[in-house]
Amino acid sequence: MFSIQYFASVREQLGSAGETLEASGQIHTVADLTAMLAARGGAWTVLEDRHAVLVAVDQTVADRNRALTGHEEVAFFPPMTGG
Amino acid sequence: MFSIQYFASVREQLGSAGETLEASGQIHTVADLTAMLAARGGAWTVLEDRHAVLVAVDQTVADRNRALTGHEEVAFFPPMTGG
Amino acid sequence: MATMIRVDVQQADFDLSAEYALIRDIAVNPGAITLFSGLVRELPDSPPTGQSLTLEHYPGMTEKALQAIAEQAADRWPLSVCRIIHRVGTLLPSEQIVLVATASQHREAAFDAAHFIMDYLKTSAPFWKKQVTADKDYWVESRDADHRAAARWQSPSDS
Amino acid sequence: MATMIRVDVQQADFDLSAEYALIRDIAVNPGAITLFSGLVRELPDSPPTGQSLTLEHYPGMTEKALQAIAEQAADRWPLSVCRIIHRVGTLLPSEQIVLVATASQHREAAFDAAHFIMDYLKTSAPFWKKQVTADKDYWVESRDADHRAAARWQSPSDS
Repeated sequence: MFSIQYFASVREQLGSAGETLEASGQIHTVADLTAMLAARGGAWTVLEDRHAVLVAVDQTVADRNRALTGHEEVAFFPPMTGG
Repeated sequence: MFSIQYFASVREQLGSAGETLEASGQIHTVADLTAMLAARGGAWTVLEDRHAVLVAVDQTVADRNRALTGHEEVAFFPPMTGG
Repeated sequence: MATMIRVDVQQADFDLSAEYALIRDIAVNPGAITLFSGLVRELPDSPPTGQSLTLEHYPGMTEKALQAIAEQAADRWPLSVCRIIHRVGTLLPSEQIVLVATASQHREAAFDAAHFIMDYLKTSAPFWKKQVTADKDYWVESRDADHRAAARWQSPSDS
Repeated sequence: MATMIRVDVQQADFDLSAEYALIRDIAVNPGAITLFSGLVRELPDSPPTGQSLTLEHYPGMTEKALQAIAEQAADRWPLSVCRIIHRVGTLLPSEQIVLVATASQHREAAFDAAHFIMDYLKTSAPFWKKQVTADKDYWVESRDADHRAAARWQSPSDS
């Protein structure tokens, strides 16, 4: 099971703060997971834009080629603007 | 008339916080004034050491070749160590 | 040298004076304390009434990210204290957003560490700012200048 | 942009909190406030009792030198406030010696201006420190590192 979270403008665009997703044999990396979500079409395609959307795996920023085992917390969000 | 002041270690070495000196036809620059004071010998010779002793004319740090008219406030002190 | 690190993410305002007093109390023989306070700016092109800034964050990750930034600073500079407080929620113009405080025996370390932390915070801690004005709301965009400022701290050997 | 500059040379201690509150009050829409506080260090190789630091200065020139340093900072960075307080007289370990505070819309300016002022203060304001310990007194020597720190702010075109 993946615990997925969306923040800030990504959360607003998707109209969702998060969801849980069954792990599947097809999902081996962040890129696989993102492709599966983007396949929903519409606003979801933004997740594949690597400049507009960053990914954290288990609360650490991760590359799209980061391997997933199916038990991670994965978050999608725009570039940070704190401070 | 020159108003002369000595600060910190220079003041202690000379045993003087300052003095007034009659202007004279021989004193045209800071270097001339310094030479006249250093001619007193003993501790006074330190004033000619440009690394150990800085000079301010009218409260602004000045070069040894700075021209003097005879009405200035001239101060001698070691490199600053504030802050 | 062991650095006392403390980071907080909170809605409540913070008291810079109390933090400074605490640092003077606990820092080991500090010669230099640098404090940086970031405040909500008022947008000049928009009526002041109705302006606010909402800070969203990623609970859980935020504390870890701030701790990691503080630890990087403590690895790099000889600090006796490193303190970060970042507020979240809705803030009005001139309210305090962020406090970074560093104590060291040396002013260079205290200045550079605080500056480094602020630059990294901007680009690596999961905070997002939404600007609200009388007539519109929008997410503040990430600035190239902030990324350049953070990149400047990477020495050639780090990259 | 007009910078509110204020410099003070005084024996009395200063209140960093009050200075911060005042800057928040008077600064024009500041986004960033940097405060630097320099404290008397305790010498580790000497018994703590009997230690003190005496700051001598050149009355009259000191205020002018601090004002000139603040003006240089204000020319170079967009500051709304620039504040310097430097104490003189005899101070005990952990007492406050110097406060530099800058306010700007931008953190870069607030950090750099405060750092610049501290570096210049060390080498261009007429203060001299005498260290007193249980067994001896001596004048603190000017450090090459301080001169290098100040020189670093000179761009090639300045020199």
